[in-house]
Amino acid sequence: MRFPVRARPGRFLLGLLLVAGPLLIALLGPLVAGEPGPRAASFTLGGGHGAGADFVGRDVWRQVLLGGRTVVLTALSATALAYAVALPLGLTGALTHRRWLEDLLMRPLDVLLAIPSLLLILLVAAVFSPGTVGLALLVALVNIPDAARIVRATAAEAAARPAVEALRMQGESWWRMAVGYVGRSALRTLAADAGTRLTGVLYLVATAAFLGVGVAPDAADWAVMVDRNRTGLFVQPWAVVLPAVLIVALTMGGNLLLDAALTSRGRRPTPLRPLPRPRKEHPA
Amino acid sequence: GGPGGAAGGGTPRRGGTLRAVFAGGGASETLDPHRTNLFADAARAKALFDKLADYGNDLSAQPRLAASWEPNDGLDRWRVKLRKATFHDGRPVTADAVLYSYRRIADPKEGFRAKASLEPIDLKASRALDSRTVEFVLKRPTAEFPNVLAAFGAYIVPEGAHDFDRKPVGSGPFRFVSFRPGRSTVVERNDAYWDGPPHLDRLEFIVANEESARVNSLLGGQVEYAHELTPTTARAHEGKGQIEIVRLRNSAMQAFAMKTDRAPFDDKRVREAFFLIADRKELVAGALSGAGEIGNDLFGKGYENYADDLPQRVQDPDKARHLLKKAGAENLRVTLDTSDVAAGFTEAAAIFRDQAAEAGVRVTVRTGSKDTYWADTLDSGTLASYRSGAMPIESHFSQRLLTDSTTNATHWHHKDFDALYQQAQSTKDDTARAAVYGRMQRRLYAEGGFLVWGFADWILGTAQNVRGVAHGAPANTLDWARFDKVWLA
Amino acid sequence: MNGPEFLYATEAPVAEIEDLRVVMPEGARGGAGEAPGARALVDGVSLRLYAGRITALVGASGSGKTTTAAALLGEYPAGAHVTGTVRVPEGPVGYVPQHPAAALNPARRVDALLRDIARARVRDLPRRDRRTAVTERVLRACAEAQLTDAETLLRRYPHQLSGGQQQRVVLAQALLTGARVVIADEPTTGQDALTKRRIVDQLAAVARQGIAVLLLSHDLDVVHALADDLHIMCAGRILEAGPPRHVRTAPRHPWTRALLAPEPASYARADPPETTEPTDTAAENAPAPLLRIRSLTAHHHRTPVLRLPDLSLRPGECLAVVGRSGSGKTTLGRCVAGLHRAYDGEIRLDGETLPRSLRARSRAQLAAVQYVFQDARDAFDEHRPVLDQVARTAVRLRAVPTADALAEAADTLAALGLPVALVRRNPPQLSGGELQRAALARALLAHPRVLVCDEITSGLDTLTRRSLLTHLTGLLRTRPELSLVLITHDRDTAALADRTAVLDNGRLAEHGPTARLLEAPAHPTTAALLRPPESWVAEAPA
Amino acid sequence: MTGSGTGGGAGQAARGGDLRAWLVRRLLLGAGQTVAVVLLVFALTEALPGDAAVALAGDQPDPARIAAIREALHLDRPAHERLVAWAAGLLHGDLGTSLTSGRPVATYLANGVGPTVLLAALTVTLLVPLSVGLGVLAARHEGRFVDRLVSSVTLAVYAVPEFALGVLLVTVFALRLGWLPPTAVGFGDDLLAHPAALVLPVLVLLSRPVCSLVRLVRAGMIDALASPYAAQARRYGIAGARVRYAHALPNALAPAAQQLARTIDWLLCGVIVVEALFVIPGLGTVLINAVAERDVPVIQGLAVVFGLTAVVLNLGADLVARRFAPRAGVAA
Ligand SMILES: Nc1ncnc2c1ncn2[C@@H]1O[C@H](COP(=O)(O)OP(=O)(O)OP(=O)(O)O)[C@@H](O)[C@H]1O
Ligand SMILES: Nc1ncnc2c1ncn2[C@@H]1O[C@H](COP(=O)(O)OP(=O)(O)OP(=O)(O)O)[C@@H](O)[C@H]1O
Ligand SMILES: [Mg+2]
Ligand SMILES: [Mg+2]
Repeated sequence: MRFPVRARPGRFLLGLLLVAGPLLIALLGPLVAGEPGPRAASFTLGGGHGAGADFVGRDVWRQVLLGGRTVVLTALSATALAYAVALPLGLTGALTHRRWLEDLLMRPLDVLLAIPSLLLILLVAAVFSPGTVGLALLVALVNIPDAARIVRATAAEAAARPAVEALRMQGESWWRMAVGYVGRSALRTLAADAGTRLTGVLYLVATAAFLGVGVAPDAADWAVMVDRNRTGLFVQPWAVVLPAVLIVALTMGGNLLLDAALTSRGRRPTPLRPLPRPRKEHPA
Repeated sequence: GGPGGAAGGGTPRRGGTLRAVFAGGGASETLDPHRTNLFADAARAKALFDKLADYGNDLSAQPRLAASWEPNDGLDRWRVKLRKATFHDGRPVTADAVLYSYRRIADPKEGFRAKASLEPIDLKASRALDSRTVEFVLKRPTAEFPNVLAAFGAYIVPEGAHDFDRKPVGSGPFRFVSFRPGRSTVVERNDAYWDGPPHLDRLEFIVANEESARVNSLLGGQVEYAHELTPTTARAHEGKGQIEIVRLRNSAMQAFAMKTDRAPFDDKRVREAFFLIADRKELVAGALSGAGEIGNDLFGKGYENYADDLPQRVQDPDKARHLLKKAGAENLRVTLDTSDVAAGFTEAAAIFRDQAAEAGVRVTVRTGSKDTYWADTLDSGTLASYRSGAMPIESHFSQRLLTDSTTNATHWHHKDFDALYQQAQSTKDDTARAAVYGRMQRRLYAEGGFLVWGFADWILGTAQNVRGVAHGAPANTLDWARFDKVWLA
Repeated sequence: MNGPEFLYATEAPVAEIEDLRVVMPEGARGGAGEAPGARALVDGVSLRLYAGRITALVGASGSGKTTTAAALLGEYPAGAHVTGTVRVPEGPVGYVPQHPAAALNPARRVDALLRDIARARVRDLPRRDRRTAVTERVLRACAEAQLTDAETLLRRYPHQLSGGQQQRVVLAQALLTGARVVIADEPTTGQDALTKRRIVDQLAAVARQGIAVLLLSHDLDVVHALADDLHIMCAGRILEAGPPRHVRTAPRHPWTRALLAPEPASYARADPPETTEPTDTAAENAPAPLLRIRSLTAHHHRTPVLRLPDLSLRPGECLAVVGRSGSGKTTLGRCVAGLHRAYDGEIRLDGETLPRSLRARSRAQLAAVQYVFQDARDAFDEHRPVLDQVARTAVRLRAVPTADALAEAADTLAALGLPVALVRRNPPQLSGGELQRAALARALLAHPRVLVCDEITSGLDTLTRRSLLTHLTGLLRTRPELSLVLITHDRDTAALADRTAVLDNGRLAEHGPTARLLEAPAHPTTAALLRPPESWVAEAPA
Repeated sequence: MTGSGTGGGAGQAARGGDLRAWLVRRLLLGAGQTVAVVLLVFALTEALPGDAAVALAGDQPDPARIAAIREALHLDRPAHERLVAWAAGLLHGDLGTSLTSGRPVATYLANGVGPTVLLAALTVTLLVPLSVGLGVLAARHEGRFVDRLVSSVTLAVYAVPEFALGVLLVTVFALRLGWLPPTAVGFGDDLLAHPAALVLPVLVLLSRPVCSLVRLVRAGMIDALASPYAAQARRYGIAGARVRYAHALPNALAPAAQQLARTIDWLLCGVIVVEALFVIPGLGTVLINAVAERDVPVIQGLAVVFGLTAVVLNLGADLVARRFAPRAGVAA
């Protein structure tokens, strides 16, 4: 038998705490960062730099303050974009009964899947040399096939339920059916996927920056910082640890918040008095 | 010359296997010494093969397989006597082998790297005078012909050799044992080596492109020698007693190359302004993590014929501003091409961008593909990150600064400069020639296209028990990666 | 058949519920946003189950039967405040849920759970014998649950079974457990008369093995045949309890009397349209049929499950489709509704071929042909209020503005006995019978011309059923364009129809005016299905 | 299905029932996809600035030399001619020869595939039980400490890039504690004989997929465990583990299977960081080098391998999805 669980007001607390720091820094950091000071030697500690100097001798703390916005914005928009395309594709795939339509939508995506995303970015970036927006598009593009497949697989079961038949019977619009019901049923899984995908996207952006795409390789961007300062990990750990911790906190916090929001609360009864769980008695 | 200062003293001990890990290479690497391209290739080639000459620590040519060389008075005919040496299969190293090797390198159907260096030689006319004497006929007087013999990749292979995958035969200090492309190459001591057999029994080259992998395998005792470490790693481990850090000074020139025939750098005042923009100390500290020396806009610090009498340039933004104003280039915007092709490039570009801002110049850093970077810098753009490994100053001139140089990245086309170069090549007297080089360098110092801001150390790590590693030899010189002199304590 | 009275007094109950109160607090989540106040779903219910006795819980739809029974399983509605005590014996409690579809795992074949249950019971056998023992037990339980052709059915996925088959699978699960208490929530809905009778026998046999059975049922015949104790529930309270004879003959409460009153002979409409024998010639003279099914062969995979030579529905007519469970009634309804595409033949509406898939149907066509799902719970979106879902039909198919649609929906639902406060909730918070009526309302809002109702009265108590059927017949009168197809197992419901089609094993066994079929069935199946209930109650083993 | 059917009926039967027809169809499409992958990769590589000659010339981009190399490698021929020649060779089972080394592409693949497959196989063997187990565990304790712990730890590990994690693990377990070798240097091809060298790489490889899989399994399991069918199984006293794994899990598997397919694909094609970090020369390294060297035949060979792998894996994942959503095929 299940135990009763009291509604936990603190359910969101951990997630909120984790997310608040990085988000505040990301949003307000650029406002308080101030002017750059003189450069120090790369990867040095102290010297007026609270968190030391980074790989080109800039103040790490200042870079951290500056580096949240791009991370949050690029990664968020790329993920959102990926889902904005993947969702209709995957849901159409799940809801259609036309094999050719499903194949038409999904099989070309499989072709993209077969090319390692980094290679794809590398190649496409080298050919078109996109900017920040282009990069977000590119990263989104790389994520679409993947997300679409997950949407399709998750939605398939819900799409075949009698509830959908009933909606069809009512002449319900495709969107209501797909998003309102099927998507709603798959929400938890999709949220889980989107939550982790966001982190993947973050580092894909950083790697792309390293390959010379989109963000400048010395940009103030947490993920780029982690990547570029890693050579100094043992001499000047802060340049890696600070941004990495912020990213970890952001990812963890965001996902825990999502979890909390989707917790199937109230599935269990709330007792006034001790819950009359059936007393189990051994046969005499 | 022998190893320039072995780490630790004591008498060499014979025996043992040394594992050396290098960057570069991959599944495509070959043991064909003429295809040598990367440091890893060069180190392997050096273990298996010999050149006629090689560079000393100051980049002067030192005889190797050549016992001696003698030019004629016109400096266009050189008689090279070979020393008595044998290939690993027992065949002697002959004049014919030398000619075969050079002709192979010069084969127009192949694109061997040393072909450009051998260009002065008229190989059709050159011939073997006897089995151990070659007479090289040159297309023009070349006083520095020994530099040609020491050129990167100009290895001597047995006559007829063309397949180096299976069992390459050379005359080098080690014999071939096994080769797995992209993984490891094993060689063993050649007891018959003409320069005295190596101390080591065996030597294994391992490829690891990731620097941290190289350091970790060294720290973990999986290799005894790790090539190409970063300054940061060096700082982390220097003097900690775990591993030995070896810094090979003056190994790589770090520069920005300005196209002297394109606006805005076609105005020498702009070039000078840029010379004055650079805060070299900050660049070395920031981009090289302090592992290097500042440069003075000239190639070859510490090398033979280097003009070290010129005053060190220091940053002077005001003067730079002034010069730019005079040149009508206020509010200048330039694009700086860089790429992750060499350590410190992107870092230096970012730092220089900020320094330029102080003088009112807006520099935009553009990061290009590292695979094609060098070819791109040759023709495109106006300002680019640049680097060069060690080579004699004369070679630097001939390869990069003459009108017909093949890799003239600064587009430095000056007939009078070419003439000076020819004059030096026709000057037999060393001091007189040095004076000509001095004039050439002064010219470059004043208005050249290379903003040479530093010279990076080449950093190696070795295990504590490795002895005999040269400390003073810039990368690519004779004593660099010279494992026949290395021994394990 | 009632147990000896002394048992009642001396033996300790196997399971009991004492003073159970299940209260939905004001504004509980999912409850109506504007819930008027705390509402007791179950209010002070006490119940004792004795070994070997069948305790029946009878009451209006929505009176709290399922909620009470679920308490024995330790399950309560989400967010409810619960007080009281519940005592059950150690070990599993057998449970036949009201909606079998939801209790069957869509991703596993139906035998998966059955075998797992059986496996727990053969632990003491030597390892090599277990497999066969498990198979044997599963097959026996299926046979007991009247699941014929078990070998093939067990290898299917739940969605490949008919409604009645699903229910029997769930019953088989309960029979397998060896539980000392079995709760059967409407175990016979969706079963034809023949099957129902056998299930009743089986439940009686189960009780004879010393198992305490709690029977929740609307089917008074079943209750009469089985109950040792009868509890009448109304609005969350037990109105009265006692031996069924007493309750039946001397009900203390007028409501009980109404509930238990014998059914009127038939709901036959006051003005039945003249019906002619559907001979081929007659059909041509008759007014053009509204719906015409011609040489229909419907398949599941490659197996044909339904063959109909010709069947038509005239405007304003009410056609009953009866047949044994699994005979293809639902398949027929789904073909008409455009939910089942795999058929050969033709379905014409007004002489025009209806597209096979409802995706290809126009709004007018969708509105014209509506289908009420057999399993109402499965066919609702559990995340949206019932009222909204019902109203959408009018919005989408008749382009009624949302506000009007909501009002119309509320009216229709109220007419079916569902107050607004109730239908503002999400489907999981409605009882089975309530949902069934909501499903009907949803279809009605399309103002259909052909309304296929698949077992819409199975979950309703006599009173509610009566009023619902009255409402339907009323509709037939007030909406001349409406014609009904009533798929049913219920003789009384079928009696309402002008004509009846009898399906037997996927074929049309008999077809004709209901009155004739009731009086003089030609086909043995017809006779078996439509025989008046008294006759089989008498036959039931005492 | 009988022939009389108007399209709809026939389609339904084929889709719902005929697994073999579906497989054949998908395999045929898969062949097409592989061709598309190869063409796409070829087009992209061709569009890359520079070619093998430029790459070979490296920091000595003497134009004459580049021209000579180009001619020697037949790079002066038009792209489509080279592609056709390569494809013609492929029909005879010849994957071509490397531009850079002149060695057959097949040897590249053969040499790279061993370590890669070994790593991938080991990782997957551990990954599946681990992530399913953790996901189920988290779902079981949804919202409680265990769930938070599992979720937080996997997420935290996920948010640390492989590189940093690898360096960290090496530092702690190899360099500080000395329990494990820091890299696979010196263990030759037979890595399996040196399991210690595989521990850290496999750990790093596991770190990210575990999280994404755990999250998906958890999400699906929460819904599945709360479902009436899981409750029904529980009621009947089926052991908790069996309810979770045999009855609830199948309903949570479809998205996880997709993710797993992606993971395997990633393991087979792109574990570049781990290969570099631990000096395990697998396919990822071959790929990166080949791209850097513009060694088109090698890239093409790899594209064939990737394309086929992806097709097979996607097919597998779709099979799982089909299997565990059996109703999906029959929608009207
Ligand atoms: N989860 C819930 N939240 C709120 N109200 C509920 C919930 N479940 C049931 N109810 C309400 O409690 C009442 C009793 O429901 P229950 O399912 O016990 O009825 P029932 O007697 O089984 O009816 P039926 O015969 O129709 O199945 C109904 O009015 C129903 O709307
Ligand atoms: N998807 C399917 N695949 C295979 N067989 C099926 C499928 N769906 C239903 N069947 C079979 O088709 C037959 C007819 O099913 P149908 O649902 O029409 O029966 P029914 O008359 O409505 O029965 P009930 O009264 O039990 O609801 C049954 O024997 C059933 O097992
Ligand atoms: Mg009920
Ligand atoms: Mg049915």
